[in-house]
Amino acid sequence: MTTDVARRVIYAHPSLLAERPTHYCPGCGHGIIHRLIAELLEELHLGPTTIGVASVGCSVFAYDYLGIDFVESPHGRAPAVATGVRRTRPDAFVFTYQGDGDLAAIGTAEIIHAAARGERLSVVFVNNGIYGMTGGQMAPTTLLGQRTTSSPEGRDSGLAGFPIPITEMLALLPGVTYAARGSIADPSQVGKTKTMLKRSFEDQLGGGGFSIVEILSTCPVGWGMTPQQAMEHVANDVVGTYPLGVIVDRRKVP
Amino acid sequence: MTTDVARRVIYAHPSLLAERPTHYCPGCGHGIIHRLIAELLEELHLGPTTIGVASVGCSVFAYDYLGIDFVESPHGRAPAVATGVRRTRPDAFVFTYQGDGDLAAIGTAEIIHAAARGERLSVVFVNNGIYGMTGGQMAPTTLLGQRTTSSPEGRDSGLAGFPIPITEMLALLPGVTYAARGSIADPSQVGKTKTMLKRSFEDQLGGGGFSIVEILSTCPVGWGMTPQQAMEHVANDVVGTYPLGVIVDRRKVP
Amino acid sequence: MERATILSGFGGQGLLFAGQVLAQAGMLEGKHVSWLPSYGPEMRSGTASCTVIVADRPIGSPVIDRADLVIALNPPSLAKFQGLLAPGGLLVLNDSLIEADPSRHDIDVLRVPCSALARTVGDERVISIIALGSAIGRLPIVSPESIRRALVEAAKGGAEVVAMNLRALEIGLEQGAPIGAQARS
Amino acid sequence: MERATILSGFGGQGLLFAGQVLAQAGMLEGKHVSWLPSYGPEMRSGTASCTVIVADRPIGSPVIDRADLVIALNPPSLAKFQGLLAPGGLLVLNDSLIEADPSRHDIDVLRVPCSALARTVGDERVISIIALGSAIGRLPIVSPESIRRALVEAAKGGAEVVAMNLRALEIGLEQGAPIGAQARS
Amino acid sequence: MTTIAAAPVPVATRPRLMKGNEAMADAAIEAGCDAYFGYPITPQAELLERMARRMPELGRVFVQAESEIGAINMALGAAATGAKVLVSTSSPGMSLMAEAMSYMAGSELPIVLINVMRGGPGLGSIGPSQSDYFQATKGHGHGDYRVPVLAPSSIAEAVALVADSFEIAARYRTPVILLADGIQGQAMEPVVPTFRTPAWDTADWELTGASGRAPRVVRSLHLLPEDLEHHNQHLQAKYATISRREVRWAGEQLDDAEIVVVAYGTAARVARTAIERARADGLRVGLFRPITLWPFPSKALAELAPRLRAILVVELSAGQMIEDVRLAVERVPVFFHGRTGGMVPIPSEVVDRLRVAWALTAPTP
Amino acid sequence: MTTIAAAPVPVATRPRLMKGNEAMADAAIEAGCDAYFGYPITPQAELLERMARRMPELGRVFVQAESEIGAINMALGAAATGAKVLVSTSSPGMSLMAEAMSYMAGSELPIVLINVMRGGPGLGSIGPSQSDYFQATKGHGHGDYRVPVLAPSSIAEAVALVADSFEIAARYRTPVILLADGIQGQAMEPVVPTFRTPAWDTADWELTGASGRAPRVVRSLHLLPEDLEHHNQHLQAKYATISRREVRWAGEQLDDAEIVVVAYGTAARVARTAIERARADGLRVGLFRPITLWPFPSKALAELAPRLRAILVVELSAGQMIEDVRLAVERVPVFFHGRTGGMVPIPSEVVDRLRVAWALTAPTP
Amino acid sequence: MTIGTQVSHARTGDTQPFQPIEIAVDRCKSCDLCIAVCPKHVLERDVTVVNKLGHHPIRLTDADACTSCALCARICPDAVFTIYARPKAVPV
Amino acid sequence: MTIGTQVSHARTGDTQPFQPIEIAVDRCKSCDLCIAVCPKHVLERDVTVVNKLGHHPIRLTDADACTSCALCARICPDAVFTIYARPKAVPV
Ligand SMILES: Cc1ncc(C[n+]2csc(CCOP(=O)(O)OP(=O)(O)O)c2C)c(N)n1
Ligand SMILES: Cc1ncc(C[n+]2csc(CCOP(=O)(O)OP(=O)(O)O)c2C)c(N)n1
Ligand code: SF4
Ligand code: SF4
Ligand code: SF4
Ligand code: SF4
Ligand code: SF4
Ligand code: SF4
Ligand SMILES: [Mg+2]
Ligand SMILES: [Mg+2]
Repeated sequence: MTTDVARRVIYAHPSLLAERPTHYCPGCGHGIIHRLIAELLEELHLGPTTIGVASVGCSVFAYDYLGIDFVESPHGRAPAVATGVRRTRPDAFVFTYQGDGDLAAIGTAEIIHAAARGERLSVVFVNNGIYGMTGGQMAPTTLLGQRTTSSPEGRDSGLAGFPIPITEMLALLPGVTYAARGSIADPSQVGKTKTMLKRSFEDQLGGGGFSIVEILSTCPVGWGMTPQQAMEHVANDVVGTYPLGVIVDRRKVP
Repeated sequence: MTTDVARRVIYAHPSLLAERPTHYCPGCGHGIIHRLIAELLEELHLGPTTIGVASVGCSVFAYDYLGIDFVESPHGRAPAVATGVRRTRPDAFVFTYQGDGDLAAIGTAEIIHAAARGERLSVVFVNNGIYGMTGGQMAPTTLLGQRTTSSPEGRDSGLAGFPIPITEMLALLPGVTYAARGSIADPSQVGKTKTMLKRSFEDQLGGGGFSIVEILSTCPVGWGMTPQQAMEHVANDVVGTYPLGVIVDRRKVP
Repeated sequence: MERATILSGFGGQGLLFAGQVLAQAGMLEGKHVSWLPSYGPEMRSGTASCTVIVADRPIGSPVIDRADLVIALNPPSLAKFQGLLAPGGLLVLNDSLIEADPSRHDIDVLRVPCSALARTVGDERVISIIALGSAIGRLPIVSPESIRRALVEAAKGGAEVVAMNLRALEIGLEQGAPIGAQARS
Repeated sequence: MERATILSGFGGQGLLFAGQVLAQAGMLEGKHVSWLPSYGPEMRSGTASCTVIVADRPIGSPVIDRADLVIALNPPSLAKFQGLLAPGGLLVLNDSLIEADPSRHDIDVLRVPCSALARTVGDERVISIIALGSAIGRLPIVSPESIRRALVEAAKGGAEVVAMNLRALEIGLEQGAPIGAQARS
Repeated sequence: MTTIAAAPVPVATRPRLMKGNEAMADAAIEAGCDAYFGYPITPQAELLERMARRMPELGRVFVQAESEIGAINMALGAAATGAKVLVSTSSPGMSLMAEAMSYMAGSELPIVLINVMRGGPGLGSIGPSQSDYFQATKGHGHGDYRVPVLAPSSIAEAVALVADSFEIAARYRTPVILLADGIQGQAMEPVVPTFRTPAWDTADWELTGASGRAPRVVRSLHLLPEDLEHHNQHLQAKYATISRREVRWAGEQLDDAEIVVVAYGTAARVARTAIERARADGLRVGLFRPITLWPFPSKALAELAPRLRAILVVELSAGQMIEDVRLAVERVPVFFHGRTGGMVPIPSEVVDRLRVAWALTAPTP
Repeated sequence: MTTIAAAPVPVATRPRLMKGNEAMADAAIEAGCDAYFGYPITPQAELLERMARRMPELGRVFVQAESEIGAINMALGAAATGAKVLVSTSSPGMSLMAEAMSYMAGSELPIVLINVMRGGPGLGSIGPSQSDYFQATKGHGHGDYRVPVLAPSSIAEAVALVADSFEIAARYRTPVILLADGIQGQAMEPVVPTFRTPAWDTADWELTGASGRAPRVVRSLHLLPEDLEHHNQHLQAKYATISRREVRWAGEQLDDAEIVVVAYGTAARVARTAIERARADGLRVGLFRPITLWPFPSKALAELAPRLRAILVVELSAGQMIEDVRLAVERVPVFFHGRTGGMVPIPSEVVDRLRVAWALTAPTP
Repeated sequence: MTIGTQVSHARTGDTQPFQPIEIAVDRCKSCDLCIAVCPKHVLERDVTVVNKLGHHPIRLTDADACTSCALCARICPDAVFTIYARPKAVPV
Repeated sequence: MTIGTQVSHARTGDTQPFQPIEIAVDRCKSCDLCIAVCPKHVLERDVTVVNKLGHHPIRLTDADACTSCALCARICPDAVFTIYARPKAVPV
């Protein structure tokens, strides 16, 4: 016989994550990343002071799942929207949640200039190498040779150029205090990514500058893979183009 | 007594440069750079095959001074316009002429993605650290501490961020075959810059990819300096933030 | 004559394809047709539906306010679409997933254990073809033969997939066939 | 009463400032005023002009089709604006740069060697104030005293600059004063 | 580039069941489209995807741009070289193209832009809509310019209008908008694939490199207001010509109609069904379907108006085209029925409105 | 943030000669503007420059964005926190803001946007213009939305309308456009600097962090068409309210007028001079000056119309507001005079048109 | 076969054996990621159930073998799991 | 003082001394950059002339001292200069 006292919770549903089904496809990485954010906001007690900035992509509905204030941005403009929020709410914790199409294509100017200004923001950059929401078209981050609905023969650098290492580019800017790349390919990577996010969030709380965590995620539907195949693809292939690790760390002693 | 035969021309007005006054302010670097382009197009016999892409800035009128075909772009979009030209005129020589406000502010996404695609283009990037045409406002390239009409107390990184090393950022992209930074601060620098431009133009002719030459230029009026002071400012101060030299060179053996 | 069909259920049940087959079959018979899906990302893991119109003359509205045939493969679809059926219209229900009875009584109801039958064919995605077959067996908006031809023409997969779909179609047609006919087969 | 003035010449000749001084002077006299520059980058090394209206009642159009006073500091300005002068209006010409005679004969013409006089003051940029002074000396749209006050209020530089401008103004007023008055001074 | 117009030639004998988006893509290809630029957005994505597959196969230009702004500006550059350019998008992307459209109108560049409209404002919904009518026909970009706007009401018509759009674009050196909606993009209908070469002649102004001729400049800047006004007068004269020559509309059952539904695109399809039902009930009603939204068929409608008891405007919007209808007619009561945000009027609603209008405007005995 | 409206208090006793751009900047500051976002463009740059100097001094927010798109989206973010936000631009920049304006209308965010119009289309000229009327009043962004548009005709009025714009923005949770032109931006006129606190209450919906209350979401996405239509109905009801309550216009010499000039902004100023001259010649003419362009003062104009021989619309455009005039009135001939591309009609031209209209509409004896 | 509603596979109760995990089956989408990471191979699809989303949710096959390592919870995109520590036998 | 029109300071001609540079004075904007780079200090503003642009154009003060080094031409933003090589004395 066991008593209630003994029933210690090792992993509980994060209180800031809604207890209802998401619209994400089975195995989609967004779910994992939402969960990490919810866990961290809870751990850092940020629920009541956070203003999230949603972008346009499958994750636009983040506001339906995370129990915090949220503002929605036009496609790609989340860093500009977040700048407006940041400047008028200096005490809030502000983060953007952006896909790779959103951040690295249409939103290139906005992310680069938010970083150049050193806006005190945390950017959660979910790179699944594809436009998930619109049906799996090529993104600027799509791997060479990868087939998508708009690169049916595989991405050809002669026609469509090369995958863009946007986080490395951002890291050149002095306003960026922390830039790192993690993945969600397995539980241990999920844990490391969480640490990166935590550093980003804490840097903002400590008065740092712009920080970004790029997360190599999956889009099983867009990739035409099972969720598990997608995870393996990240672990084996995607990291070849986008190496994991800290890209720049200019934080005041962490 | 001298004969006509003896009257050898050492420096002649470039045939592709109009013989009429420009609208540029006295001592403005755009004039020098226009001249270099005219010289090079002439030397490389490109007059009949060139399509220039003008941007919005003081230099929008380049098409009034250079005797070649030209298309005008909306502010910042010259690299996209040039992409359209490039793709539909594979045999033409195509270059953009862009100011720093145009290229490094509103046009950030377009320049980065033209570079990421490795579009076969030559980009002449005239960095005078200011919005000349609109009356001397701060540009993303403006030096820290520099006074402009929109940073009257000098650019403060806390409010307006840091100067953006856009050419270094572009150099990270594999589609970029050549990226270099020159200046026009004195006749010798003008000569070196011309060499850089020549490499860029020749790379395009030789089937290379995207190349960019950033030219540290002057805006005496916007800087509130005499033309000569402006030249000295480039030579002494601007190069501290923007070091001269080749940033990346991926050309097939030059 | 203009006949409107709604096919509805979970995403991934092959409904949109089944609808295309129906439209294609109509076209093969020289009829005017239109096929209109509910579209968008939210459909992926949610519900999906499409409307197919087969008519003798140019089709007006591709959006309908009354249907002659509704195929509902899951409970939400039943709830959502039964109201659109014209009196006397046919409702095909996936008996494997829908326990509830339709609230309408002025219609013809055909219960088919589509999911279960699909598993006998070996692939859950043929469920919609089974349902379509059943519906056509009962209400021949187009002839079974046209559906067979359309299935072959519209198919994207290899010969096996086509064969599997044809098998599913036959199973469906049988389900829909009037009791007498069924007995005869 | 509504009086419109056009000041025109090369950019960098201080024309826009002189126009502001005139408007400010009008305002100091309790009048309605408006000041409208030709604006834009092309003005920098090209020609510049502004229109100043001083009136007893609310001003209608800030854009004018007839002027009471035109100050032209270079040949293109003469060519461009003399046609706008109302009959009997005053045309002030910079004699240092303009050799041609105006084509109009129904107007009052005052030739002042503004550039040369400006050099005697020591700064070419006071040329417009000299011209304005001359004009006001001849046609007192506002009183010379108001111009003096306005010059002090509108000035952006230090005391020296103000003093220099005041000096230029007096030189101008003298040029514009009727012959008799001039003799008296 | 120059091509002489040729009569349409079917490239297949049997109709094909085609999705609107794909049919429009194919139509552009058959019309000789040289270059396509786009950016993914629902409910237009299949058009881009079709082009992604087919254009490279044909050795033609396909670029998925970094954004709608990138796409439309690539189109500007390509159009400046005389290429036959297609761009497609949906409402939010359309908004981003406003500046470049104004530039292209000012620079007199031909280009065909398809907007597969969805519900707005903002991110809105992805459902079908006609709420970008104002945008397409007026006010999209800044400045005094107009753009011919064609609105198909079936996929077969969309296919035909793609080629027509190219022809109008080149004839008048102007951007042309083909205004479709989500239903037209997503639905499938039978189409007979047809090869149709539109007339296209850009030799006089296209940029090729200034070889053997004076340099050419494609521009919209005319810094001197006098010059810009002069240019604007030229544009306005051109727009007047287009307004005279390019008006298109279709009528159904107008002969004895006492009430006319004015509707375009999908709304016209719904109206057709409603009109049939209303006629079955004895109401003498007809359909007036503008095909060009600009130039709006004002004259034709005005000529019809005196015979009418009433007009019923039906739109997938809160009421936009109704302004052009009201500008066209006088003294006829104009009723309105609209659904917004991705909702589509159903025939029975329209029948109801027709009945109300019929009753309210009954001639006093 | 919440502020209670207070009566205007002059902050200086003597008028100051102020450039329109700077006066509007100061007016916003006096109205308590919390944050300004902009991007340089002629003829609006001095507004941004004034804000660049003054806002940081006051500890308020000034950001020169990387583009107009950046600026308007920063404004969106700031507005979502309940801040009183000003953005300014000129025509080409305005075009780039179309998407975000549609988002803000959909998300119901208050913000004041000043467009100091210049000649178009395209890069056009930098001369004054009114050719963005269509854009401001209809069709700028996608979707069914409307934005109140206020048009001053003097710098002093511009100053007053800045505060009013903030008030309207907050009262209806809507973007508001203040439509000026290059002359109004560049000219100097006397202004008595006035401190005026507009009513502003965003407490119910502003984002602060979800402390002690349920989370809030500022959004424009309503994926289900049913939801979006519902939201659109709410918006349309709001627009109907604004149309009833916020109409503004001014009349001059209307009492005995037989011809009325309808003009706003700078065109109205020109018209005033022309009317004076025409009256001196014995023509009984007056001025009807819309101050709100949307909602357009249709009712007032319609009431006036039966007494009129004719209407003369004067615009710095090829004819845009004239559509709203024609929608408002029936049976009155509407004449038009416009200049474009940075050109401004001069009074004598308008007098000539008035004479023509007077002659053409002379009552038959 | 039933359409599942929220079912916890591991309710605590005086009389029941210890259940180390709770699964919110209504949210499960059968992505199988948890199956792949479970070191004890004690998770599987419950093909007898179709939940509201149309999926066969996951179930724990062997509560005793589960080590409460929570790897399943760390990978699950739908935050389906709650994990409890295996209690030390507590003397009553 | 005159408003200058296009004046060449260095016309060749049988009877004139050699002029190493030609200056298109109408385009000169008095930016003085050429003055600063001229190693021989033989360029100056001609304050007796105001050209069409309103500037005092540059003139060569000493044709003999000029070395035709063309540094002035390489820096001039207005492409005002044409430079000629100093001829070797050619016997006739
Ligand atoms: C202006 C505009 N253009 C295009 C779209 C269509 N669109 C919606 S989401 C999306 C991209 C999604 O890709 P990504 O940012 O990588 O997010 P993911 O769905 O892959 O997570 C696009 C292009 C839009 N909504 N707005
Ligand atoms: C969309 C748009 N925004 C703003 C402007 C105004 N504008 C004209 S030129 C310019 C920037 C000029 O700066 P830069 O590119 O550095 O060129 P420079 O004049 O310094 O050579 C701006 C902002 C415009 N024309 N269009
Ligand atoms: S489409 Fe891709 S990114 Fe979007 S929810 Fe599905 S799996 Fe996730
Ligand atoms: S403003 Fe500056 S960049 Fe523009 S022409 Fe003058 S000096 Fe050159
Ligand atoms: S807690 Fe560990 S052992 Fe238990 S089911 Fe989850 S992954 Fe398997
Ligand atoms: S990982 Fe989560 S959603 Fe996926 S099968 Fe396991 S429990 Fe279900
Ligand atoms: S060529 Fe050389 S020496 Fe002669 S003027 Fe020019 S810079 Fe001076
Ligand atoms: S550098 Fe050229 S423009 Fe400048 S002063 Fe010398 S000649 Fe004149
Ligand atoms: Mg993605
Ligand atoms: Mg610059």
